[in-house]
Amino acid sequence: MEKTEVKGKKFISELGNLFKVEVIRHQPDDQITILVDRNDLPEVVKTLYYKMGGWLSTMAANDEREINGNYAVYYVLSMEGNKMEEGDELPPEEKCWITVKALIPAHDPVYPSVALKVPAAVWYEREARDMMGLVAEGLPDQRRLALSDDFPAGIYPLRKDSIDYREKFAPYDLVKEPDYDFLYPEGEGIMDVPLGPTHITSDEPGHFRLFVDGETIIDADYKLFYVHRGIEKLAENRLDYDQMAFIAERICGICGFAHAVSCIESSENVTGLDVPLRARAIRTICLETERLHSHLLNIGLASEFTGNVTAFLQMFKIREQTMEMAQVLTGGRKTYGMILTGGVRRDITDVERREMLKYMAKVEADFKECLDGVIDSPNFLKRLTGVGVLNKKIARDFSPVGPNVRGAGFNRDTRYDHPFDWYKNIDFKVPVYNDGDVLSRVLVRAGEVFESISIIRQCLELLPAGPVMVKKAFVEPYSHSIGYVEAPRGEDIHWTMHGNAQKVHRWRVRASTYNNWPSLRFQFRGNSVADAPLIVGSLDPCYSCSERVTIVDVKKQKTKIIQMEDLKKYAITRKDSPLKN
Amino acid sequence: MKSSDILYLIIQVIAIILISPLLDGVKRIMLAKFQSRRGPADVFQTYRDIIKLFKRSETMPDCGTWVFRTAPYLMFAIMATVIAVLPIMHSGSALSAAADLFLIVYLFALMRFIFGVASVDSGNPFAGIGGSREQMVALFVEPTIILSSVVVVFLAGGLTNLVEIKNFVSSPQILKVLPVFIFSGVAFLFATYVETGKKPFDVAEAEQEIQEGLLAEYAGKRLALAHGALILKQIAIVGLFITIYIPWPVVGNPFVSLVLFLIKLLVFYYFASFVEGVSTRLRIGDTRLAASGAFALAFISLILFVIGRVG
Amino acid sequence: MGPLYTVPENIQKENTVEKKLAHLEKIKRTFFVYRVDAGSCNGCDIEIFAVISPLWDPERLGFKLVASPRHADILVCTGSVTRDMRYPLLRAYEAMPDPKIVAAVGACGCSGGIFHDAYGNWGGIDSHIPVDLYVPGCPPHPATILEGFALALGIIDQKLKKTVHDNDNGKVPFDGTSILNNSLFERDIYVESKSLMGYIHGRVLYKKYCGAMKTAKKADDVSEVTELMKHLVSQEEDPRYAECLRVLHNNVYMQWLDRMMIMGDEGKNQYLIKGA
Amino acid sequence: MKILEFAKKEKMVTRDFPVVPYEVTEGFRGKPEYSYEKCLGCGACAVACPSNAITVKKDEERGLSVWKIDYNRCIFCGRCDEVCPTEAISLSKEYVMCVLFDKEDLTVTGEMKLRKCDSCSRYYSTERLHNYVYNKLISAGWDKATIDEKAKHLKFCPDCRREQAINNYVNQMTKRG
Amino acid sequence: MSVIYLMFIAGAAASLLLYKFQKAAAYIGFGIPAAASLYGIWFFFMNLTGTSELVVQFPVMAAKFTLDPLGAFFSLVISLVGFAASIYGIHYAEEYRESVSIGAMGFFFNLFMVFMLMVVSASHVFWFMVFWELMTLTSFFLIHFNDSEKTAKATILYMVIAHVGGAAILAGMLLMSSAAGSFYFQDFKGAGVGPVMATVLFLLFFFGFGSKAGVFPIHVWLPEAHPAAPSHVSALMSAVMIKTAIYGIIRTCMWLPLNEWWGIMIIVFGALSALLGVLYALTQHDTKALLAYHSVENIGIILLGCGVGFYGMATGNAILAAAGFIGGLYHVINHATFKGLLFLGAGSVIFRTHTKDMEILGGLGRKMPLTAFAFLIGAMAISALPPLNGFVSEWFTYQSLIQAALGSGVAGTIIFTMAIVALALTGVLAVMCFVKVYSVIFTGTPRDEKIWEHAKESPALMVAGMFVLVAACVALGLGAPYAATKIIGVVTYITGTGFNAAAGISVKAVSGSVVSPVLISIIFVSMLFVPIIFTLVFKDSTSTMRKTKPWACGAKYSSRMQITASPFTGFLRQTMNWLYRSEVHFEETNGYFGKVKYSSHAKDIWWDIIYVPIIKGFSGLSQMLSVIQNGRMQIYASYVLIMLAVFITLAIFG
Repeated sequence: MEKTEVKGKKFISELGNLFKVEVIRHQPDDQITILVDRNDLPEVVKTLYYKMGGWLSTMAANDEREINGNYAVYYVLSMEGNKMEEGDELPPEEKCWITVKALIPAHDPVYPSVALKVPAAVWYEREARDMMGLVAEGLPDQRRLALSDDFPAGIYPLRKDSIDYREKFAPYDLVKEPDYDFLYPEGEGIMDVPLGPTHITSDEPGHFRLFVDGETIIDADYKLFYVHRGIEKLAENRLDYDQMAFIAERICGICGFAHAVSCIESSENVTGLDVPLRARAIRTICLETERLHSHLLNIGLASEFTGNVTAFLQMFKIREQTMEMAQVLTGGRKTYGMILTGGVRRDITDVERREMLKYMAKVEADFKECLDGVIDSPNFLKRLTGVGVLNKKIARDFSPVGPNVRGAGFNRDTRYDHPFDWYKNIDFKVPVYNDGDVLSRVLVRAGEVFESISIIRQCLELLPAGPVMVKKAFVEPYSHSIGYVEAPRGEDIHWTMHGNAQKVHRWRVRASTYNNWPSLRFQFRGNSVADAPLIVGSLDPCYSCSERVTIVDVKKQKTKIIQMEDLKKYAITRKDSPLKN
Repeated sequence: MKSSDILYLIIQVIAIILISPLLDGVKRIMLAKFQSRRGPADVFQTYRDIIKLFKRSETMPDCGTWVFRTAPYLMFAIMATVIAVLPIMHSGSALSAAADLFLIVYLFALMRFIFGVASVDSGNPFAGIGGSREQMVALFVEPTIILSSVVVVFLAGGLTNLVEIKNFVSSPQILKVLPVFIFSGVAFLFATYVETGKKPFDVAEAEQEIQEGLLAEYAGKRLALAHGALILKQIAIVGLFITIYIPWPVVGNPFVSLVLFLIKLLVFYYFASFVEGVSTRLRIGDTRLAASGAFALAFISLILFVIGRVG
Repeated sequence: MGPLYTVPENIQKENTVEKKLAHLEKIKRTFFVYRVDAGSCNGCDIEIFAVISPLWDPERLGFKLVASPRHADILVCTGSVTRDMRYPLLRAYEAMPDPKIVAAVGACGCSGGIFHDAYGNWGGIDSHIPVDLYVPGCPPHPATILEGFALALGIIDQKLKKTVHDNDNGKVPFDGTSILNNSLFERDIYVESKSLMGYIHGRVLYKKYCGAMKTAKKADDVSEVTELMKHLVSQEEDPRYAECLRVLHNNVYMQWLDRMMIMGDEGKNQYLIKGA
Repeated sequence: MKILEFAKKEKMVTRDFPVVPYEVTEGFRGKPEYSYEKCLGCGACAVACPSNAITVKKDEERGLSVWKIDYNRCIFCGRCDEVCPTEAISLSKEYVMCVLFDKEDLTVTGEMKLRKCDSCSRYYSTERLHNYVYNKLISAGWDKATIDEKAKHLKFCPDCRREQAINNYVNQMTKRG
Repeated sequence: MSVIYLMFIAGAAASLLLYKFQKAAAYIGFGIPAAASLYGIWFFFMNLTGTSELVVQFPVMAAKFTLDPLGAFFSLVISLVGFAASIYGIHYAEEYRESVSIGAMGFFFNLFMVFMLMVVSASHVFWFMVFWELMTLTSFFLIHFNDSEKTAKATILYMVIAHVGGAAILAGMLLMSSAAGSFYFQDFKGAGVGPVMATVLFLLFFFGFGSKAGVFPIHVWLPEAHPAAPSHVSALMSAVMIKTAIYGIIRTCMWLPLNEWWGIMIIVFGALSALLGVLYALTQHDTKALLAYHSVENIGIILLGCGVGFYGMATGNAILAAAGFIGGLYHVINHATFKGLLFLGAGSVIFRTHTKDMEILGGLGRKMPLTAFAFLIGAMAISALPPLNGFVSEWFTYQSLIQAALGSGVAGTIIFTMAIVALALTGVLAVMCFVKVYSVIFTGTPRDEKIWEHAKESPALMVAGMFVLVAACVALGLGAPYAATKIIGVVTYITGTGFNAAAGISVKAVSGSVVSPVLISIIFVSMLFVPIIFTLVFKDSTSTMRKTKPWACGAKYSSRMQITASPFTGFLRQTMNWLYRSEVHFEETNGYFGKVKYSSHAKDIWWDIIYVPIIKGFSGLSQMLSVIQNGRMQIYASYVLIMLAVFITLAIFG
């Protein structure tokens, strides 16, 4: 990877005029980490967010007591411009990632809430409280977010010195399941409608409590994170970098590959590992295949939620072709099992290439015709228009991602803002619609289906030669960086801090849907109960994605001076299995 | 009352009840065709489903009272009653005291009443919403049904007995008032379609939106009966339409009449499955707009009738 | 900690194996399925959805996906049971009429899968409720899911049986022969093949290359092997394999010959196979 | 209605699946097929397996190494295939693998004789692995002395081997001075 | 007749004497009227044909009571409901044991009954007005037993409107008597008033009585006042007292030369009352206010029938008139039975739960099965569901409207047809409303567990009171042919001509259309065997029904998920917001992250449109009069007495 000039210096110097800022790290090319005082945190983030056009991409809370005796929070902002109007956007050479770090003393795990200034931070801070026991002072919403209600209070699973990863606390009796404290509206004559966790329209568990008067949704609240399984602790004993990719894939059944790429690239980014071009191209193809089947599913579901099963099944028929395509590509209907640090595990030979092109042609033709048939129905358009509107201001405040934000008139797309993998070399458009309603999102997806097909074609045509895998490089302990991928639902960010002994110290996954959830409440209001599944569906939510809170956290091995005996042991163990490649 | 009438009544109701799952089966195969798939093994799939449900054990919500328990039986019996009194096979005037237009309209109301109460009784929020929607849909279509059928009653000289109406409509006199009749017929047909709860008007039992409403809480035989009652309701309302508006061809043989009736029913289902197959469910608010269009048609038929009488 | 969940007695009584078998007999051509995602990554759920797609269409077997567990004959569960989803799962189980068949779909549903021992979940569905049908896969192919239904309904027979191999005769699958009289050469070829084309295609590549090498009369005769390889490359239909065969020859083989000091620097170029 | 026209194009796409088997593509990641004859019991697959579907356990009493794969837990990633030195486990095209009632039907077990350490006579490795490594050593193109020297190590368990190695090293060091 | 009146008066006296002994007062104070009513039922039923007279010598002047078939019919209605309300009252009065004197309640209750009976038999302007006012007054005192802030407001409103109406009636009566030159009713018929005068009189009588009946738009007091009374009194007021107004309209219109447009006007007001009554009822979640709004609706339905009757009389089509009146009068007795039943049922619920707010009720059917059953019958009857009585009268009304439409001009046809549609809509809405009422109170999950825990079945006599009316509802439905012949007798008295309304087990309309609740019941019952046979044929499972919590998508079920009154009609309110002008209040409490505050209240907009301006106009006046207005109920009562004195003076010396 050629060294480019460090981006984002401008922002740092501007920020330096206002606050005490210490630049602590430049990650390769476009990532800067700055350290600020914890009391400056809200103002710094606010300045970066609103004044300089940043969007909150993720926040990671970290237990660094073994490194420097403190906890730390990292707010990762994607600097791309406010984008509220046409042209209100940073030039490509200025777009970058800025990570704001603040240390929080271990004896006083409290920091001022950023969410009051930047609402987008609300879920992150709730989660930090759940998982790490870091309290955001002044945060209006102090309810539990990620942990289940029957999880004992006062135990913060991600602290290094808390529970063993296999610890399973006794559950409650079925009838005594603890009640979640929903934001019940004040007033009479309001009925609760539960949507989920096992609703027929959503194939994943999430519980939406709609507060309705007749058909109208007055307000909504939701309890998600039903699928929080605590993968993080798993990795402590079991997973190494090679295995992480597989658990990353299983963050989500649909955009698993995006997670895997994001996860692996976050570790590749920190060392600047030069992944072979062919591997990058294959990653791109797989990502787009994933986007194809995901979008086809979602457009189909929009029809199903409005009762048009025929259109849904026809769309599904097309989707099956993309699944077969994935099967040709990766050997399974999900784009799983493809990626390891340093490249990809499977190559694309000419047989597969030709097969793919055949499928592409059919999918494109069929989709064009089928979409025509779906959009043709005036009732369908009526059901979708003006429903679940994402207000532009709310969108700016909550940093949503993906088709959700692109349907609201913002051209945010990681592929376009921060090109990764092979996207630099490829020609594509970012479809943007301005109404913010369900229809806009459907149209954005429809547009992206065509773009994806074109991207895959370009990749297949320009597929570079060379190997698909290179050897891993050595990772500097406690270095950290982010991996970013535009999943079908929007940007996936993985923040990784590496431990010593070539294992991960902390892995913070922020799935795309995670950023879309908090603003959903405002999209619900005023719509009819009948539209609720449609609105939820139009986010193309990935419950498991966001709920996993996949902070895989590999317990670092203790640093010690390597004894001669250990060295030998290492030598012997290597010799022990000379046949293991 | 002639004993043959009673016999015909029984044959008629049993035959229609036994054949009704077939219509559902036909619809399912049709839908499968639109969806490029094979669909059920044969047209008898719905029979198998229902028989199996009868054999299943049951669960129910703990807040349900006797209303919830008996509702499927009652709803089924009410709709069977409506089907029984429709003058299809029997046309004896002795039964006409039970085949009154308003009586049938209010039997539908009785069905709705039980449906609504049982919905709320189930304690299920979706059933509650479904119960409420059922009433709202009736509110939208009832004016049309009453107005358009009353116009036919006017044509028939003020008699509200279906037998008399049928006799009038099948007589040549109808040709003189054909425009009125057609307008009111189209309005009634539309209202019929809405009332059957087929897509795009299946707001009260929508599977996705409100999880089939009331049906969600039934299991086993009660589910079978409740489901059957809803199918019978469709047949009853379509049957009412057929009786009033399409009595032709008039044949003397009651069995031929029954077969003709079933064929007309099948034709309706055939075309309905086209609509069902490709349409997007309307929001209940839009249902109202659609229904007011039907009411306008019915009103036009009334105006035509008045003008025709004056002129 | 006691058992996670005890099936209530009245449910247990109605769910004996005999009753379940009788139930399976009854639902042979009509079965209603309710689906519970007890904490999966939704891969399995999407594949269950895919089963409903026109390509597989289980309705021909009598399948119907229902909106309420009270209608269901088969409860299809996916996912390792997370702490939060435990309650809905049990509610669905209890709301379902007896007797009931429970199918666990996917690795997580069968046994907890990759997440089996993490603190936030309880492992497979059978950690809580008795499971009757296991559909493995991560996610299972729609064909597998459909096969599971067919198996439960008695349309096809179970193919897998518990297998135990215990007749160890100590024989090993390697006879000690090697192309260059050094098995490390094969190892290097294998490593390079995998790096070039991944493990699946890499193995094919390796076999192609080694198979060709084995036909060589003298494996360390560079001109013969080069001719052989040139022929192989020209015969190869797939340009990608051709390219990688060249790389193997140019990089690994030539290096080995270098190392074995069979070939001097001069004239090395003439033995490189150039790309088309 | 346009959607019906689209539907008309392909009237019926349903596969006749349980009757007619489904053809999977080349390179399908199906059931990992275990070949007992090829297996060495080296445990590379168990180490690589992200989901612990493959386990290798020592049964000291019977003197056996028990290799076991549980398809219930397998995520079909193919890591075992990738790391197996002898292709003893490789992904097949098999997708028919559901079982009814007994999940044990989804397991495959291979029991291999264990070899005792020449020094401490504790079980440490399978006979097969030992033989295999020995064969490889022979074919590695070394001279007889080197082979013998290296083969000596094979007969000891890792603990003893380490001890010997350290002793050797220390001896060498002290010898050198 | 005198026996009955005397029994009531004796009852009043006895309970007044027993005012210190609460329990005895309850048994005597309500027992005697029960006996009197029971006797009255038999007596008035026997006197449905023919006329009898009773003259009572009072100090100033003799009171003459004439019981003609019309009066006897209404007396029968009064006695019927009175009987049920009385035996119900014996136990129900216990509710008031702590707060008020049951003796006093019994006293007023007896007087209320007797004054109502006297109103429908008085045949002299003076006595009619006196008893009319006394009836109002006693009902006013009865309302006052539920003393609360809201009651005070309601009673004032009630008194004001009653007196505006009373004044109109009085004016009409006086004009009429001056035209006829006599104060006796029998001289009024054919008094030869001119068309203008007739119109004035008609309007005075229609709106005068209409104010009592609660005809739109003078209905606003009704939903305020009726719920305020103790439930058995509400039953009487809503089921019976407002019928005296119908009696008044029929009685007075019989005197006047009728114009067909008056009939149409009554139809229009009837249709409006029916529709608006039920529409406003739907938005209520106070059980009794809701029932009171339904009285507006049913008065509308009665007026639809009577309107056709007047139209027929005006056009000289006596058969049509008979067709209309049979619908109207049949509905009078039907409404009396089911509305009485519903109020008693609502009272029974209040008795055990001490709340009128439906929102916090639910699931009571499991605790009070008999009340629930009785209420269900009432609910089905008022929703005009076959085979119960409400259906029969509405069927007659439909038939008469069809005949009227066929027999009138262009505008008439359209108006009558629209009236049919309005009636059908009313039916749909009534079903919706009573699905709501019954199910929200008696089924599902209780919103308030505590109330539910403490509820139990009401005492025997209360249940008995309800079941008397249940029996009446069923009898009037299934026995329709018999009842119809009886009512046609009364109708014949009004119109001069009748028709044969019964044919075997069926009732028959003028057009010849027949309907038979009995036949349909027989078919229905036999059809019930179909599902039962299916169940038996396919029966396979022997396991019993297993109960679990309602399925809330897997989430923990909470009683907040039970649909209640407001959400049930939420969509209706939003659809018809032009009618309700709901005051919606929505507020975010804590920016993005807090709870919201929400409330939505539907309003009776006619209050704003019609009354608020008037009240504003008079507010200046009342400022001046504030000297004599000290807000005490007793003072208002004394005003009424003074007004009565004025009437008496007028009558004697005028």
